[in-house]
Amino acid sequence: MIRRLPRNSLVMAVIALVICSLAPLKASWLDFAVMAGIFSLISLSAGLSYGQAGILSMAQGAFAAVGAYVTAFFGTRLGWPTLPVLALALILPALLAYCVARGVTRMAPLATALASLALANLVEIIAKSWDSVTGGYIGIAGIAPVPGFARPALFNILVWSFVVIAIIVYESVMQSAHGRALNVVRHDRTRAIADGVAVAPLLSSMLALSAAMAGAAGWLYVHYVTYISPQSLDTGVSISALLMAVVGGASYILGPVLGTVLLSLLVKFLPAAEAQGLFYGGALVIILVVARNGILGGLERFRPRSDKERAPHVPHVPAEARATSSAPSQHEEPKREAVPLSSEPGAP
Amino acid sequence: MTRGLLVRGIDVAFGGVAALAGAGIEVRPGRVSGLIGRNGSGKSTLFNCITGFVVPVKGQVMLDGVDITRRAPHQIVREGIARTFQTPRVDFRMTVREAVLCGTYATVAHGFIASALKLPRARLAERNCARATDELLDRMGLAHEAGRPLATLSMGRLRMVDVARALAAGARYLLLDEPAAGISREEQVTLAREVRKLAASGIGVLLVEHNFSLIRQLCDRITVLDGGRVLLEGDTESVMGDERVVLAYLGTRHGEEPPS
Amino acid sequence: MHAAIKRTIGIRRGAGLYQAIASAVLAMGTLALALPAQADTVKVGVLLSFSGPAAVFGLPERDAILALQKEVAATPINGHTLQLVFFDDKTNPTEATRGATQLISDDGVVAIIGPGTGGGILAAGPIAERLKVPLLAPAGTVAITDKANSFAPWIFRVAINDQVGVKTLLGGAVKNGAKRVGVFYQEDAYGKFGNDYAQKLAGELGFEVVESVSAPYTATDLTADATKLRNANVDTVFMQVSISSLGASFLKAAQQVGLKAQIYANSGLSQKSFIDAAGPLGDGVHVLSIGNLPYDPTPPEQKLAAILEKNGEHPQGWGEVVGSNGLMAVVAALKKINGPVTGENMRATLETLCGFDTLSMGRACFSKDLHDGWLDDALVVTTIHDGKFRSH
Amino acid sequence: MIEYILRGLLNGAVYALLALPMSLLFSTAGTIDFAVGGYALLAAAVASTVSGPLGLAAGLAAGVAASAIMALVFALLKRAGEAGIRIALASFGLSVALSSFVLLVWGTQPFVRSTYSTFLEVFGLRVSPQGLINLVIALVLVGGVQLLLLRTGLGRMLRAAAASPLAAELAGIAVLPLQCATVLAGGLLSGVAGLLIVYSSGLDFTASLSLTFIGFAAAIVFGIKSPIRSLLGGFAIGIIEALSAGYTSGLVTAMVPAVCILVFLIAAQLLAPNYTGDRP
Repeated sequence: MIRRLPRNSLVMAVIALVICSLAPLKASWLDFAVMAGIFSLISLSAGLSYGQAGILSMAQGAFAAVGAYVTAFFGTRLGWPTLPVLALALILPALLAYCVARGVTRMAPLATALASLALANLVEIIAKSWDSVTGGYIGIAGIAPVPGFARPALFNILVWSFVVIAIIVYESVMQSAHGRALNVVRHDRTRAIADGVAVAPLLSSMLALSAAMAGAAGWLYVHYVTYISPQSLDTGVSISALLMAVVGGASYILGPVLGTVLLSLLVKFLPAAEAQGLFYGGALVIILVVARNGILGGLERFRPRSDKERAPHVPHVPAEARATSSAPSQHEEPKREAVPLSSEPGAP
Repeated sequence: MTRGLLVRGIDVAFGGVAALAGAGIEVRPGRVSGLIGRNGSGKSTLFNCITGFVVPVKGQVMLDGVDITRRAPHQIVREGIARTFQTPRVDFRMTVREAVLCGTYATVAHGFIASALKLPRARLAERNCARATDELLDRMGLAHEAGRPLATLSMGRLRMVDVARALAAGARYLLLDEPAAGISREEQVTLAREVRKLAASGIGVLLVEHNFSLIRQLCDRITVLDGGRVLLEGDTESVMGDERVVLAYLGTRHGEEPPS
Repeated sequence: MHAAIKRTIGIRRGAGLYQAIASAVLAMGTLALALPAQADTVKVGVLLSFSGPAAVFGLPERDAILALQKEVAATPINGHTLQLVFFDDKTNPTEATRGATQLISDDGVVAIIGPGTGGGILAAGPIAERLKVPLLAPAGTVAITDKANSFAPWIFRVAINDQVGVKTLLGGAVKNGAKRVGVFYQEDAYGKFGNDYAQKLAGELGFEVVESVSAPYTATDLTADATKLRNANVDTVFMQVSISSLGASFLKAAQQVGLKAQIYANSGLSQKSFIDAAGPLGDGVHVLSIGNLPYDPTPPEQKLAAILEKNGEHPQGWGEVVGSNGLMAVVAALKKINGPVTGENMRATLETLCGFDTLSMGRACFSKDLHDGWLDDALVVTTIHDGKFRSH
Repeated sequence: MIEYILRGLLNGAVYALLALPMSLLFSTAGTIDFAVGGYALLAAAVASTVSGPLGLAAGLAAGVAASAIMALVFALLKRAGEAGIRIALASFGLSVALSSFVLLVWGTQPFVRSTYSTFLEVFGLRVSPQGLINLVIALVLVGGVQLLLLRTGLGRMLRAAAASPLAAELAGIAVLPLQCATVLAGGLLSGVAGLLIVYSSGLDFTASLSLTFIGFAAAIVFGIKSPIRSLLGGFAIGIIEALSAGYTSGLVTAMVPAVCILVFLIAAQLLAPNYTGDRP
């Protein structure tokens, strides 16, 4: 189901402009905006890998951590200049993701989630034990800010321009031949193969792209917080990235960004101390039950739709995850009766 | 270099059960080859061997002199062998144009990164795919239905879209999987006309079909499968008249002994 | 403004939510009517871990500060009305930076007691340096006052440096004849430091580390670790652990596998919850403690214990002590500052505080190049007898 | 060497009880319940405040009550035709809420009961009776669930629902109530696991997610198919953890569950022949 995607990049650019102009008014708003931007990138990467490629990855936090540690080690310890370090922070997580994905793409969604969770655990344990490189439990402190973007207001602009670039790349992939092929793969792998799609490399490339996005978030995180330790970007970050994407609407390009801002606000204004988890957990359950396709999915239902507009997006589980027998079982009947016998006069 | 799709000596077994034994077929460019046989005779298994979904134990699939037996299915499509599905496997909310556009993926050479960064070669490929799709839609008479969701189409039109999608993949050899099943009389006529036009344009067609009138109209040569073996292979007239074919299809009259 | 007041009241541990919301509403009402304060109001942030693993000592620290605020800071100090603003860093470095930024930039605090963990302090340090507000850190992690960090001048330690703690404890063990020492440590920054530093001290103090085993917070069974130490026939076990349940289950495993050795535990376990968890197994275990608030309090500690009891809190352990150290340091600094209080002059004054009165053992002293306020005279090696830490 | 294996076995019994609800729910409803650790924690907290047998019953009741919330959420989401991921994420929300509730009400003190001080000599090894009790309880429960699945009518319906929910629905089996019952059964089983942990090593409010992960690892090691596999998986994780704790550094122990999951998943996936599901 190829949706003519409204110009998400334009919408995102406008939102980014508003954020960058309003945030500097108050220091804590600025801090909130920077953090929301960084975590939007991670939840965007979850939206890309799960929402579009159907790969349920719980390792987005780990990819961000790899990006962060690479920046901390090469940037601070070895003193490399900023741009090569940024390139490395994008490429290394992408390579790690590509290799893992090739072993995982044919698994059922929940099995992929477990495998990625295990990978995230391994990354965390390596970060704790490889003292010479990652600084072990203490981590690495005193990471210099990005030259020229030391002031938080400027850094905020850098963060949100990264988010806009990520959306532009995300959108151009989804509108390209590979994006169309991906939609076919998510609907029915066999059909995609018949169109000449190499399924495993395509899905792995999508996870690699999402890992690069998470790596960029790691690069930004470590330059802002100037400190990285195994706890900073742990499995909790991966799970909340997925939550933010799913709550916002995983299959919509802007869903994850909306989800991130909403959940961050929720965390900021919930009463602190012991009861915080109770409210946060409760709110998550309620949102997940109420907004079935995420908030954007919910909104779509109220938007007036012309005949050619798509029906509300039904989250697709790739065909082979459902098809138990190898017989070409037709996936469950689409809502409309497959082929109306009489071909009624169609729309223009 | 022998032009054509030559499939010879194919043995396939599923857990001890011999699905195919020494089966084979030839598809020449510009010709229509028929493949008939009762259900369970191994037609679809042979079909899957050619398209790479099943790897035969023994035997060879040669495409214009190149051995593609062990190739992955998506590579075989890119080599020029495209197929249609008997029960259409499509997302019914796609429009006709989008469905055919998906087929053009097989002609796309640029990588994932080029698409992500919208590099010039990616943009060029996009334009080419769009142009090829529109040309195909005109050629196949689907242009006026281009914007309609597939769900609003009849089975016959869906089949035509499937053929168009296969051609969009740059098919030199077209494998049709029971295209006439469940479509109306007039739609069979249009189907026959289109297939004849395709063959005339140099495309080799392999037609797997139960509908004898269509087989008789379209096919230059026919291969008959029975129990995983090639019962008979020859030009249409001789095969159609052959007593064994009638027998294999219709079985013996009550009480008569089948010839040895 | 509203958020700050609501956090000022803070939610006491164990109290129902209704009480908290009711008191918040009440406070807003009264404050609105109160006359604008004549003396200048000085805001100080309290950035500790009220949730997550470090809540085990974050909550007692907060309770001590809340109780003390009523006693020590009820009336203006040298013309400054002290107002505390709380923020939960959830044992997470990212939240610690967010808290530091908000407390300093939005709430305008001139000092922060916290963050609660070594990682949080290293994360918030650069912000304290950039926004020029000192951090009074209740943590033992050595790295936080390491001169190599550019933000070191802005960090004041109100607990005991881990190195001082380990040296005091193992010194005591050697005096009692410890020769072959086995180390059991938890897998985090605190645990790993203890293991590495014990190896360094071995030569200096004349003992030998023959074996060291570690376990994650979540380990449910430590018999394998205890067996390993028994097989290395150690005569003393040094426990570098701060999670009570982990410490208690090690004692249980040691008894189970028949590990006969003197046990010396670092100050992380000098908590009431460790004694409750260990039960009879705890008898004879030596535990290093910052003072001995719950059982043999020294005179200043008795005052702290009284204040806590008055507020319905029964003393837990070193959490309350280091919490009170933080607040007492702030109070001492305010006494010396006349006129408006800023982050810079708060930092400068803190460096001049020496021998100021505190509610904990030992003499507290900060100076330009020594930001570790409390040293080994604030420590005591206690021994557990029938469910109590005994100082002598 | 044998000592470590035996300790790992006793320890693994508790892991098996955590793995059982995981494999039951995964096979019948195709989703993961992150809150299993939370039920065990709540059961432990309640049981440690009320003393005596009443405490045990109250603890189990608390565990089941917590899983009832999850069952309700499960039913709401399943009726809305939901893929497994949203249910798994909702269970994660519940797990966070449960551990925060325990922190709010019981504070940070650990839940542990001092057990037997006498020890049994089992072929020359000092073993605490609690370990044996854990083993016996685990064997009884796993055996019971196995029998229930294989021998009873309810068991057949459960397996039918697991094989193909659509077919079971058509065959008149009320699939949704069955799946909710599985969630409740999960609450009970993890409640028992929580109680056993209180009497063996104790736990505190931070334990809920880590217990869930250990349950995953044990459920995954030998595949999700039957209760017996969860038991064996629990033993395997227990033994590997004990051996690695005995012979290597603690960090390796922490890696054990993660490595098991990765190795098993990728191996199972490599063994699966290619293109079985894809043939048109």
